[in-house]
Amino acid sequence: MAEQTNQIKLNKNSFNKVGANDVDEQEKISAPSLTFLQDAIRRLKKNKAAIISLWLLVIIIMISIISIWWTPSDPNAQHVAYANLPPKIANGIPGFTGKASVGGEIVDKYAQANVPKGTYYVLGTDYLGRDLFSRLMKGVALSLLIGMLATLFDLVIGIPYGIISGWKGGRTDTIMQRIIEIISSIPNLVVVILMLLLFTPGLGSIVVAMGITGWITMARLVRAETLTLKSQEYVLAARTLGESSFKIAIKHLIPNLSSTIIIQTMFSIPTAIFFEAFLSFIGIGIPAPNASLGTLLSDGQKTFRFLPYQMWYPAAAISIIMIAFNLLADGLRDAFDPKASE
Amino acid sequence: MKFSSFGKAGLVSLASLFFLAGCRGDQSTTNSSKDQVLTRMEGDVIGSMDSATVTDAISGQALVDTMDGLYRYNGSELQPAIATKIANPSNGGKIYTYTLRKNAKWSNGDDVTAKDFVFAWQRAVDPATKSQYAYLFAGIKNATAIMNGKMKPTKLAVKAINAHTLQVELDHAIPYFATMLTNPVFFPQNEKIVKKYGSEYGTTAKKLVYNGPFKLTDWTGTNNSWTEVKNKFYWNNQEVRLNKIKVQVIKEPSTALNLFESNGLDDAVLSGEAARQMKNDPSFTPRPQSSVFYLELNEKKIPAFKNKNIRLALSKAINRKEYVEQVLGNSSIPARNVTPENLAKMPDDTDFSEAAAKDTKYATNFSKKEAKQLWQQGLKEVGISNLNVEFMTDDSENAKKSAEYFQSQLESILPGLKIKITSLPFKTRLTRSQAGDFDLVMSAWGADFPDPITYLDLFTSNNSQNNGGWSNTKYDQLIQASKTTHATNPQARFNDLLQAQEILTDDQGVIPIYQRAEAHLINAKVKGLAYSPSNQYNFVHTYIAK
Amino acid sequence: MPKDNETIDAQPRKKLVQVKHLKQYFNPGKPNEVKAIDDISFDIYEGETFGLVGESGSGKSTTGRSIIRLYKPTSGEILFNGKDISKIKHRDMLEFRREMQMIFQDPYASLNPRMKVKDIIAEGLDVHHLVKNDQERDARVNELLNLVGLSHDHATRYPHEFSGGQRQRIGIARALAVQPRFIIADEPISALDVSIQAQVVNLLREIQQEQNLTYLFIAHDLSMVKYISDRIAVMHNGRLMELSTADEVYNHPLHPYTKSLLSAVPLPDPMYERSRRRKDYDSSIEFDGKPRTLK
Amino acid sequence: MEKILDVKNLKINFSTFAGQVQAIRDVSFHLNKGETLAIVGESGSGKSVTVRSIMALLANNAHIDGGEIDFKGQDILKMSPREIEKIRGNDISMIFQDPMTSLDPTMPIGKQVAEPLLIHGSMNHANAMARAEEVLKLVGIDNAKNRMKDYPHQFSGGQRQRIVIAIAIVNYPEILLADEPTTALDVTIQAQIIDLMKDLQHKIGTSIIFITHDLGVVAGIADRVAVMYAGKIIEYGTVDEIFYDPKHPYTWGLLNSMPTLDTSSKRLYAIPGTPPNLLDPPAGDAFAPRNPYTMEIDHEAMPPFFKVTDTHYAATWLLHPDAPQVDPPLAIKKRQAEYRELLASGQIGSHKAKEVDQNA
Amino acid sequence: MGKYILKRVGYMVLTMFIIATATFFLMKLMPGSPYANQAKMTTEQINIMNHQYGLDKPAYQQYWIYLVGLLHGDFGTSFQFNNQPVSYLIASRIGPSMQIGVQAIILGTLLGILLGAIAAIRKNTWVDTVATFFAIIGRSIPNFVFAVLLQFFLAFKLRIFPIALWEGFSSSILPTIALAMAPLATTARFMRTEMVDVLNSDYIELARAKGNTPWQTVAKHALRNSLIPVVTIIGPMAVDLMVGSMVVENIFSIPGIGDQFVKSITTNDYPTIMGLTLLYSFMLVVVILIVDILYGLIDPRIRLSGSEGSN
Repeated sequence: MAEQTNQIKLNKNSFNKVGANDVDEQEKISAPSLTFLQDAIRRLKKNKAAIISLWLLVIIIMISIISIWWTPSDPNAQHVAYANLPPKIANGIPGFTGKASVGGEIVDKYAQANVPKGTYYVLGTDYLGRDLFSRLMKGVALSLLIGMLATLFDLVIGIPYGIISGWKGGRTDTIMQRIIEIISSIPNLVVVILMLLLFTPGLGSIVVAMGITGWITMARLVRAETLTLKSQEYVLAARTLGESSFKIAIKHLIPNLSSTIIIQTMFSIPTAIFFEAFLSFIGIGIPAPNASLGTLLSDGQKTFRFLPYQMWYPAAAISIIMIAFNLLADGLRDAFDPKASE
Repeated sequence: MKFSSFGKAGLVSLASLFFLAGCRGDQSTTNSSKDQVLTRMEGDVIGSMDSATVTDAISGQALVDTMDGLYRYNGSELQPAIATKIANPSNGGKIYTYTLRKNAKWSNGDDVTAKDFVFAWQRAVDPATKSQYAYLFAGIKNATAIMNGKMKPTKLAVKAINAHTLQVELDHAIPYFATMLTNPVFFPQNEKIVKKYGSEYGTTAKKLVYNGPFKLTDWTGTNNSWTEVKNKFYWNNQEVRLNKIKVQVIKEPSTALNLFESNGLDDAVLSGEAARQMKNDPSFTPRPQSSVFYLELNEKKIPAFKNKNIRLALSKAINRKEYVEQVLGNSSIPARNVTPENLAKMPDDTDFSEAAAKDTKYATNFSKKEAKQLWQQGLKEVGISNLNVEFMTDDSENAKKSAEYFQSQLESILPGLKIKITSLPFKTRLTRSQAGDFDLVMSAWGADFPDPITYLDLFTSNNSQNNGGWSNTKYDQLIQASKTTHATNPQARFNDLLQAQEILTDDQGVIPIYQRAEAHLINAKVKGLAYSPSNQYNFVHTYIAK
Repeated sequence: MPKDNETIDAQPRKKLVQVKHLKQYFNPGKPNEVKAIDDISFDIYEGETFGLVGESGSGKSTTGRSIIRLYKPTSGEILFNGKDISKIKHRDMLEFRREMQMIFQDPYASLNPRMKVKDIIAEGLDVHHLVKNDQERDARVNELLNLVGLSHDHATRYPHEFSGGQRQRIGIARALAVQPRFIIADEPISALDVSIQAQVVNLLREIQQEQNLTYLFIAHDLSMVKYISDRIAVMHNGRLMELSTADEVYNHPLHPYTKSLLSAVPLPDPMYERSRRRKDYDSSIEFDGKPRTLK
Repeated sequence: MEKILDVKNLKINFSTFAGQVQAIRDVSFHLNKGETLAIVGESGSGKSVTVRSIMALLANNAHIDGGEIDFKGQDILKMSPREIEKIRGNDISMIFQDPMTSLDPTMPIGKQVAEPLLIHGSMNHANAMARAEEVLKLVGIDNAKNRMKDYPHQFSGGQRQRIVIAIAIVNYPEILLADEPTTALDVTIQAQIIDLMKDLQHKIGTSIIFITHDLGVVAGIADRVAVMYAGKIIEYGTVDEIFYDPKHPYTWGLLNSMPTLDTSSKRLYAIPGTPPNLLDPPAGDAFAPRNPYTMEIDHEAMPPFFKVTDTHYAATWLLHPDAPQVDPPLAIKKRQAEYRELLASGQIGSHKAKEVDQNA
Repeated sequence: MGKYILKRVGYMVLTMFIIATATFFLMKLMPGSPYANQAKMTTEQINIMNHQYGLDKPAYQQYWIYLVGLLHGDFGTSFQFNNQPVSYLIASRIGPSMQIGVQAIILGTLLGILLGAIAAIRKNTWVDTVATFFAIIGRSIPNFVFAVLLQFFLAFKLRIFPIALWEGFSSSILPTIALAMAPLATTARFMRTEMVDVLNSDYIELARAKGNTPWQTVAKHALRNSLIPVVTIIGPMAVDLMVGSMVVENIFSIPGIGDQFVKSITTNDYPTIMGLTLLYSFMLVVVILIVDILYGLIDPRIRLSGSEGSN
């Protein structure tokens, strides 16, 4: 190897002493400053499924927000004469021709119902002649609202509970854990049903009923994480500096719990949506005439034999939302917790 | 098998999967005439086979199949059963004496005697039995006192004159007493067996004896399926042609339809969209029920409901025909009166409900224009410009659909009306109705016996079921007269009832909506199915054609 | 306290920390009871560096944490500046927290990954209201950064962007921010690379001289402890085995455990290593039931 | 001496989000039969990656961009997975750093120790278990017979590392790769484990590559030493040469920054700054920015290896004939003086010097 | 271990007591009466009826009677089924629910483990994507939709399975599949995470260093270690099953307790609601206990290190 020496051009200055770089220069960090969040986002961006899901959800949420003020037609307006029309789009894309098979024959339902030319129902109508597309828009919005409100409930109870239980430790923790154990010993569905019997049915009751049991998972996760964080040296450092418990929770615990919380939130929103769908199926969901994904599905399920579109579209909607939330949650977990992914 | 509703692809795949069919459970009832097996469904389980405590229609049907009372409906015709003939009362309609068949036997071989009736009836009125249908005995002498715990059950005015003669004494004449006797609560009970099983009597197929056309088997007391097999001890068993009736509880209408179409059921009950879609099927058979749905307006809580024009406006704003066809779709009948059609006939043989609804400007006829007019006028009279009401209803699928429909229709036709829907579980809704805790409620009433009084009695001023608080002196007087002075005079009695019905309808004290029908799909091979005014099948003469 | 200690250290110096019969049991009374510290006593004089060595599980870190009141002692007393720390009332607690600080072992776990360096360093300033406004705060942070050899550019960055040695210096800056008198350095260099260890140790020494600090230096690396400490205590199984000046402990170890420990230390000297003979220590002699105290 | 392993011009890169990390930048070394080669370096210097590549146990995002690893005349890098599996645990085996996590928590240790024997079909189950017991005894597990059925968590850290060693030697491998086997252990346990390894090497005649950052440990165990910095070997030689006559300023810095029990100077020597980022390694000597002896050439060109003795090479421009003479730090001078003394007195065996480096 | 189990059982009893109390008083707050013919009975008759059922007694007395009854295994008498003891009702209907529940959990876990393991081993490849997608689908489609689709396509159109009813094993196949989707998805997801962790662990590297082939490594070391924690999710999955059974039993007309629970709610059958709530809670508590014990038994770290570390 020594021969290599000859290939390098040396001049007389080559061996001039320069010495070490000054300290400041050595300490310089060349990489651009990335916060933890930016780092996580960068990792998330690598996960195509999660990004597509994220955009899908953004679009769905946007549409839901729009539906508060505008839908193609009034979702609760009935044209009973136009009941159960199949989907139709102006130019008659296959599957959206407004025709349906009745007794083996293909029948133009729109013609049968004397629907004026130029009136289309993109996703058809339901048994009261209500525009299903508008109902689906509203339904998605309502289901998302339920999901988010129920999750908010989780956050408001679950996080403080978990932090207090984990942070205080000792007897407080034991008692608080015992309470959680008891609550979680009743299947949450049973609790929700009993609660719904007690309250008047409606959005509020459903959210509260779900909230009563929903926070358990969040509290458990937060507690477990708090227990780990509690012994982290930076938390000990804050204690030795005399930081108050409340400040420690705000400055140190919550920011470091944030990934756990965000991920759990991503999981609990779809769970709540699912739960509402289930409640609607057994008949204690959102009261009429409001539509939720659950009521649409439950209605559609009953007519699936004859009017399959009434189930397929809400089913597709709920599936897309669920899949998107789940994929996004998975993606976030990997992004926040790089060791699991690399 | 029907394949009409699927494409050819379905047929092809079916053929290719033919060999797979072997692993299916045996559910096809391709009935050879030898088998004579009928498969049918119920929407729920049997609650009890103790005829004294039975409360639900499903148990009622099972009891009608397996027990025999004094009389039995075959279709709408009342026929003697254990009694040898339809008895005429004596003593101003107060005393009935029944001669019983000598060949009637229990399935354990015991004779069915008058004592079995006395025992069963005394037991039913005894509060300790906790019979919820005991009130049907109310007209029998001392029954009410016994029910209220003020007299011993043995004081009930029912006597076994001898083994085969039964005598009943009423407080006052009850013109429809005979029809009541088809209700299972009036069926006889074998004292020996009841005593033997005590509180467990009638809790499983084995813990009771039968005197009817069939015997119950495979019923554990709580299960979802049971079988009724021909009872050789039945006095009329040579008339019974079915060997077996298999009953399945099916709660999902779509499951019922799927089963029917794959020959898993001979008689399926459909609801909602399934019913509507199958309306033109040859198997489709609507079965009107003696059950009417009506809106009660709480006059005590919402003063505006005291106004007749407002009530009429609400009634006339409802397009019952469209509602029944598009929303219910199960061949229910738009109601013109609270008394259903085909329940009772006037002495001149016209239908009572029909007779009461002759007028073309009838209060339940839909007219947007009139409704609007009446509404404006009513509001003016009351001095308000808008009205917000809560519409209380059951949480069943139909009830919810209906509520949505009414909400939308009423709000669009009657300006200033705002409706909020509250759907509650059935019993919760009942409790609130009775407590007067509602604005507007959709109620339903099923006939206990085929007589208009079972409906009209409800809306007298002091009746505890008159939840809305509608009150009309003339009406009260007419009902009272029908029960007392005109009780034994059918002509005068029916005139009273007719007039009362007309007052109620004209005034829209309650707003009748529809008379329920059950949409059945019935296998064309099933013959001789008789359906009674009390909404029950009589399978005695039923058979499966080849 | 045994008199020997004072004869070792001829001039009477002020005792900054006095640990008296400290016991720290975890889960006391339960089957899984751990006697992390089992009756130890020692003093730390003002201005000195007191080294505490021992193997993992010997209770040395627990001792540090008990002194700074992260744990409540099972029994015994810890006096700081003459005051019993377990009796400090809420109002004086803040003052105590200011006077005593800690540097932690793991440079990766001791900084909150979600906070900027300047906020980490300024946390103590905020808690104790040592600065009046943001400007003053920034100035003080820069001053501290310079003190530990970092530049003000670093203030707005997050911990994960730094190397282990840099992080440890940030940890030191955080401790220094409140101008403490006493610092517990809990294995501050054991997670660092060799070439970085020296940087940190030098820094600690410089600061001690500048600010007249007292150190409790906890480590398992005997050569480093020897280098930095004035006096050294050797811990094993929750008890003190030996306490003396650094040179005494190394050159004339008395306790067989100390001897064994010293014999195990590898040195970067092949000749020495070839001749080194490990001395095994039989810890069962501690459990012969005889009471022991330091002599 | 017979060369058993020859690593030539190895280059390994890691793909990360930030880009390509050049973890190993042209590394060559060899291992002689029966000797212990220590590879010393700070974390991130690439020493661990180097030995993992010998076992083909690199992470998924690593790729070998050049070089060869000759083991008994065959290039491991060109082997199929099957062929490598035949070598692993049989001819070459490995001891991992953390004894607490490197044992399967759900398998009795006897089975774990016997596993390599069964995988390589060297013996039947009964014999394998017997051998496992024997080896466990050999590594100093008391009452080995009864403890065969115990699970890892029932052993202390030191005992677990003994078990890990037992697994590594159960097939009497020709090469033992030890990746910081004592770093996680207490000093007394560390000393025991090192003694054990020396003892085992004696008994089964295996060659060892020993990775560590602790120069003290190196001095105790190594025959030869290679010093790594920033993905390259910068100096290698016999243990005496490296410790008593180091030539590279980084080696000087390392030796100088460790206090010995008799260091008493006011200030420790500290290498300033931090190691370079291997995402974008410097063109010249990677150590140049931290090197007080840096010359202009250091920033321009990577220094080649300069031969010091037959066994001792160092990659620093300081050894270039044209380079000015520099004064090593005081402590290094002391070491050199000591070395000359030792050589003169014959205390250091000349047999080391006799080794002829085939690679030179 | 014994002491630990005893302690846990003690807590279980306490938990059940609290649940019994809570449900009892909750029932007292419920609106509505239990009588089917309430509309047709006079107030006086209702009073007598209440007296007969003991509903006119003060709540605390009823509570005491209820508790005493519970101790004797008496859950009261159903309102919906006259004179039918709730205990009998439950006993006669639990069979089908248990059967499809157990079948679903076995099917779901086995397939889930398979799917999760494959996804983990082939992490970040298309196999992983497909397996993960299937697992997510299982969570994303409500099981009543599944049930309807299965019934329509597999039973009604293809006639491979019975459409509904409870007539032998073949009847249980579709409900089992519909019910198994949730546990399948849960297990697959959990398994994948666990397995990825395990595959990254040092002992797997050591196993490879021993010369194990990738397949041997997975079979001998990775699978077992990732399976142990999977046991812990059986509890939550059991809850999923209870929820699922309510709708699936309805759609397939299966005489189980899920269907009964929904019915009891709509009929205000308090004793049955309470009985079933207690039963559900009891099953859940027992499942959790069994899982804990099982976990201790199969994980040597817990099995041998005594019982204390339950957290």
